[in-house]
Amino acid sequence: MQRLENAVLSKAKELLESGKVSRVLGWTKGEFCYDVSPCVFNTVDELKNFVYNGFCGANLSKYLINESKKEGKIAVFLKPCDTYSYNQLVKEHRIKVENVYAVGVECQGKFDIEKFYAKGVGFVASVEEGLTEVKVNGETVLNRNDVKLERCLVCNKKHVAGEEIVELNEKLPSDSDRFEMVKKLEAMTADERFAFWKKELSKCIRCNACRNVCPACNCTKCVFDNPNSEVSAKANATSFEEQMFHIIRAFHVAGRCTDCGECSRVCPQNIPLHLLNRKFISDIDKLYGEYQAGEDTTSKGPLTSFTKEDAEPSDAVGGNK
Amino acid sequence: MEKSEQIKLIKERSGTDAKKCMKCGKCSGRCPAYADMDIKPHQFVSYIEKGEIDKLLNSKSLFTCLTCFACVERCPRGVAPAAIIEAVRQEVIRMQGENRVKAEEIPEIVDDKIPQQLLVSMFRKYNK
Amino acid sequence: MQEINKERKPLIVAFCCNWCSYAGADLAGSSRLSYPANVKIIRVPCSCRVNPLFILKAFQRGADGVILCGCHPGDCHYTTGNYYTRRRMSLLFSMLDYLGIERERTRVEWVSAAEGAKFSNVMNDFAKTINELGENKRLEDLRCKD
Amino acid sequence: MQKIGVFVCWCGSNISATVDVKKVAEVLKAEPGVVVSENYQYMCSENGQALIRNAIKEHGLTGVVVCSCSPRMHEATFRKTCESAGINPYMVEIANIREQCSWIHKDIEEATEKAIILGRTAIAKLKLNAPLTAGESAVTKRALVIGGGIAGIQSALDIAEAGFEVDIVEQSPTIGGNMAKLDKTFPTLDCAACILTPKMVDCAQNDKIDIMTFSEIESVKGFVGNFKVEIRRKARFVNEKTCTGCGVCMQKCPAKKGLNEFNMGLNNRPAIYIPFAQAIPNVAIIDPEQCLKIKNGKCGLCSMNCQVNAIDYTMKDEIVEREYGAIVVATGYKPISLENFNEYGYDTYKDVVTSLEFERIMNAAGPTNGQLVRPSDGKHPHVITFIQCVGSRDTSGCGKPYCSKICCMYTAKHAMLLREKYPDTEVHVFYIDVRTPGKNYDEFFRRAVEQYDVDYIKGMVGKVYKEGDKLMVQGSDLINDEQVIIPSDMVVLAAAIEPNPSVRKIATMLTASIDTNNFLTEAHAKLRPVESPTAGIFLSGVCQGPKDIPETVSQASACAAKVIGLLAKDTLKCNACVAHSDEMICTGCSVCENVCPYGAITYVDKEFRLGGGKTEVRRVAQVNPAVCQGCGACTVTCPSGAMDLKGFSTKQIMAEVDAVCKR
Amino acid sequence: MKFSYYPGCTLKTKAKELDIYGRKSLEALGVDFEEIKEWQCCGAVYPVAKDEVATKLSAVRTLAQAKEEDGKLLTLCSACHNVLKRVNEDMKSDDNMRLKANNYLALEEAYNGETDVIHYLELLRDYVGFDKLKEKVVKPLTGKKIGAYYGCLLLRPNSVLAFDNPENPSIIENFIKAIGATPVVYAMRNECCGAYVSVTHKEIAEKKSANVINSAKDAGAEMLVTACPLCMYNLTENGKGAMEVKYFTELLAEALGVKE
Repeated sequence: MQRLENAVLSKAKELLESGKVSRVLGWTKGEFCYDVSPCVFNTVDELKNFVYNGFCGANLSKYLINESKKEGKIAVFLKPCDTYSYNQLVKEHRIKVENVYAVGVECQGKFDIEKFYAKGVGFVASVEEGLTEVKVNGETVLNRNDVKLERCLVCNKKHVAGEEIVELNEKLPSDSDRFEMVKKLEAMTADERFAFWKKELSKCIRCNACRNVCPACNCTKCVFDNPNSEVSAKANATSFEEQMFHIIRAFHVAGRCTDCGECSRVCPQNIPLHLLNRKFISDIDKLYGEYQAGEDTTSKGPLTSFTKEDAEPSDAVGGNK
Repeated sequence: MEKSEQIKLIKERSGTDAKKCMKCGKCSGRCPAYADMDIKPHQFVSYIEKGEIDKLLNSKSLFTCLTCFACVERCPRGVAPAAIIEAVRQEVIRMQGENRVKAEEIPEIVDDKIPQQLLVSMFRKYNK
Repeated sequence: MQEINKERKPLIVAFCCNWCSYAGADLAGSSRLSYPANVKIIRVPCSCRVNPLFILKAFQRGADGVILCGCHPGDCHYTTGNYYTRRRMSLLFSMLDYLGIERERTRVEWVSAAEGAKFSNVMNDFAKTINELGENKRLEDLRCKD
Repeated sequence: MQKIGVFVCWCGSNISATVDVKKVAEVLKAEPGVVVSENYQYMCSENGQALIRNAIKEHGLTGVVVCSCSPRMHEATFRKTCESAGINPYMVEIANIREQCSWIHKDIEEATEKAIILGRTAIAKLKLNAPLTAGESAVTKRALVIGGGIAGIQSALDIAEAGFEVDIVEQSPTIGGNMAKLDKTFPTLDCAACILTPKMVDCAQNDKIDIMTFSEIESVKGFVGNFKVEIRRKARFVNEKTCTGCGVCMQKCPAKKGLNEFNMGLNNRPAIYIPFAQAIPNVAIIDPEQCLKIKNGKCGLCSMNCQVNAIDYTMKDEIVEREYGAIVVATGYKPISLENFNEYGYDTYKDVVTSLEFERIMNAAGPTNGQLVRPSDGKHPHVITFIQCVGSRDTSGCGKPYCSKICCMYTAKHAMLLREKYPDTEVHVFYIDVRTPGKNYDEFFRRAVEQYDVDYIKGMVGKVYKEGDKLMVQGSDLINDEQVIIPSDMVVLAAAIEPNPSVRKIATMLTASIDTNNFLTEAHAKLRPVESPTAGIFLSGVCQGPKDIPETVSQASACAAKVIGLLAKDTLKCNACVAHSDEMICTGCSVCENVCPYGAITYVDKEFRLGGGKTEVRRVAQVNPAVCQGCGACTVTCPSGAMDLKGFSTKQIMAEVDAVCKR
Repeated sequence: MKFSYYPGCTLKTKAKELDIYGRKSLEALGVDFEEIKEWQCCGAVYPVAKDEVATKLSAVRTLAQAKEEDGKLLTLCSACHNVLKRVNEDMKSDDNMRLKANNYLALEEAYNGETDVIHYLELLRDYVGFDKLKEKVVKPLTGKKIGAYYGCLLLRPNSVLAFDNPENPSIIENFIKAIGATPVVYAMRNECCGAYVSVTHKEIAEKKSANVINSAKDAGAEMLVTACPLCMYNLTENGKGAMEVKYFTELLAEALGVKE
């Protein structure tokens, strides 16, 4: 995987040096190997901190909303899943495409640091990445799948945008069903579901991390911050408001959510927020035909189109009682 | 079995919706076996819809329909008369003692040119 | 407020589109077809004006059932509004169900301006369902009381 | 702080019998913001209204709540009352305590309690009302008619007659449409050309009417009263103004292999041609696919022989922009293609023809000069078999699910004309049902059977095949319970009709709704049958649904009346309860545009001050208040909440929810 | 890409010509194919009734086997083609059938209609190309007037078979042109030969076959080609030898110069 990082880095250098772009949006090193963060590089020199490894889970597409408005062209590195968010933002006119040079980058799934700890690794100093295995701190060999983010375990996304792609190995397919947990929940009784969500959602501290990271949540002013919307809430007075916040947030991104999984990745309370989005996606697929947001930049979303034969709400609600 | 139950079963087995028929008669206009039928393709659709199943169970047409699917292909309403005939035929041949061809009779009627395919399809059509 | 704050009866909020269902409710009225008084109607121009927020807000404020009525699909005064309503509410209701909230508490019905009897029947039936379910207990302890 | 007046109506005993109106007025008086609360027997009466007016003046009210019958009944009345007393008419809210309270509840206590809640809800909403003014927009006094068939011609003539200017845009080189191709018309059997061509000439001579043939709609912008339309005038390579239609060029042209469109391709025409003798404009046109000069630069005979130098081989398409107040869609129909119906042998046998081709064969000005001969060998046919419902009422996916409506009558007409003119012929008609509703229609059909001995066979044809010289028509005779095979000399297929294929593109440009069969949708099937739901767009003729000529002409005139009614106004009052977007919040994501049925939303790049002398350009949505009808679909679709609806704002509805739920 | 060649029962016995010449021609055309492993009888006739599952299972087994190979199942006999293609469609679109068949067969991997069922003629048209075929012909059958006999099974129901225009097909005519002969179009080329009633109602089959043959004769055909052993039997035996009938593969092999 070192080779991949080098290839991405040299692509970044080449683009800056040739003057094709004036800035590069990528990831920069942190204190430890796992705390990389998104960063804009303005010079070749700055690229010495450039990094591309298994911890580069962050979806860079949302940063382009502001970055693409600035002077000069910016290069951005997009993992397959990021390209869907990118397309969706382009569709919604949020990115000035003429200022962006998008480069697809190979991704074999990104890591969840918590899963290393769960595997008994106390501190992660270094990770050597292979396609199917990783070597931690030069000694412990782990199955790559065991330390992947949930979203990466079920990912079969391909690059759907980008002028070019940096890819050394073909992406390994996943045969997991991303709707497995949704189905499991649907199979529970209503009481069990209620208990599940009450437990999960009551953990919410309204830190807004999910909203801030979500590429679909890109409003200039969020309804939850707008006193005129009648739902703005300073803090959560009740747990109902948490529920409301998450339902409304999921509804606002329904049909636009690309299932990038960033909400769950960044949640400090580990609430499986993606299960709300996936419920909408699974219902949309079932009721209105399969739809993947961000697959293109022109199609109408499922909530802004209809057929005369659509299911009635009474028939649409499935699942166990 | 209740008669209504039997009709329902036959309808389900046919997989086609006889109610969609607009009685244009195109199926019978297209049928190449028309001359050899007592009950005609369009009548199968009509009788099944009216529930007059006894006439159909005794029809000679069950065994002269060629299942050539010309009626199905040309129906302007997407009804499949041949599938109704087949569904009734199954009802008949699945009854006790209704096998139309006995294996022991075969040598008499077979000439040496007859392809296996013909024998198998005949058994499938006439026997359960 | 004292004088009307008696024993708590289940409360139903009905959003009705101006052109069909609200007129249907008027017809139920002029035909003297009764339905329970705990059904309260809110007039909207079209069923597609009903934001999921309104429904959640109603539950938050103490409604025990929410029903949304609009023109029959194909008859929308604005041509297409109720088609969007149908999709939105299908997804919203399915989500509420997914969260474990009784699915019987939400409903969409298409009632035309001529269907006074249907309006009254629908409301009687829905009120019966909600009465049987009782108060929205599932949300009760979560509810903001003011 | 608003000063609100509450007015509780007894409606005689209609309300007061079940609702304690005095108590309602009393309780509501205690609501914050309410300065006066009255009750009266008939609030809608002159005295009642005076009571409201006086209270407004006396207490300086800013808003009024009337607890009475349904707003659908008297909202307009009370709005006028308030307006006359000097407050904005949209500062009125009605609490419906009759239809939705007193009339359906029996228990006085219960009904009174509900009436109070409804009153409170209206007050809660009213507190958030803002004065609204319905905008006005000027009307461009000119109409556009898209399509120059009988529908378009009739609409244009009627509009011009009322004194307004009209442009007809027709895609083919002449107006006249399908009707010009017909021989006789049912049920009177008068000749189509005799009744149509005078109207065509009227159009040409009317100085209010501008005819643009061989032209197409390129783009449509704007809204009712103010449409801007780009029209592509396709190059016809002949100067329309100078050409005299003498026809010499046609005789001289050496390339005579073009298929004659007017004769349904049954014979040929030269590369330069006039579609038919009575064409309007009576001007030649060059088919560049056929013309030797345009194809390879060699020829130029027409130009050499043109006395007025009208020919210009280098002519290019031209775009003209015009403004209109109203647009009439009259795009008409065409028979469906028969590629899915090979059982009738249309592609295989020359003597199997469509009814429209048969019209040309029977027409004295047609390819055979009106002589009935077979296309294959020019022989006179003796047995002619008609097949109806070819592709109509077909839900299998091969044809169209609807009844084409005109086929039964024209088939009866063909059969009758045949037997009349050629008594030696034998005519058979296969039919599923004969549908002849209409004045003198069934009588007409019966004449074909009773007087002209046409053989009507109930049943459909399964196969047409050739045996020797004959076309064998094999079909069902359901009445006689037999399968018949009719050896025929000619077979005529009553092909289903479908809307002109260009209509989908046009409807999209007009944001007019269209159904799955490509027929334009009317605003209301019964009460507004000639209007599209999109304001300012009107429907004339078959573009709205299958019709025969009398119906088409009626609809075309009805349509013209609607257009005249619109153009007669100098300004249009718009709906005041329209959507509007908060530009500070809008992200320009364009989701709302997708759900707007009226095309009222557009996007602009707008500069915003950020403070500190900085500015930012953002894409934001703008709603055209003249086009918006106020459904609110956009408000729910908008993720940011930037889009709201005046008169039914999110805050207002939320306040109502709150008030209704308060215990 | 390798085609899984499905001969079917009759091609191993009464219709050997269809099989042998089919294989030889494929070799001559350079098509990569191999006889599908452990094939079973297709069932000979597609069970139309919706409640029949067991009778379709042998076809499913073959289809699943083809999926394990390269996923391209090549058929010759019209009946086999009809059965396999329609059962395949059921496995794709009929939830009930798919569930029951998969439960019953308990394959290692569920079969959901992934295999492409391709008739030999479709292979010639879509994979080889009639133009290419024409180039490979060494002994063109110049001057031979041949009528194409389609029958029912290749064409209907078109919604599933999607073989050619069901009322005005052209694939066999194009094939005839490609091998250098002259196609004769006649009205009854898509009518039934009499099919299975041949055994019990011989008179009907005779009538049907005569109808086809007379129509072809009137149109000037000297010979008929077919892809179906059952049609072959009816047209020759019940047609009383009124017209020469050959399998299309035999003519193909002849034109390609690989017939003995």
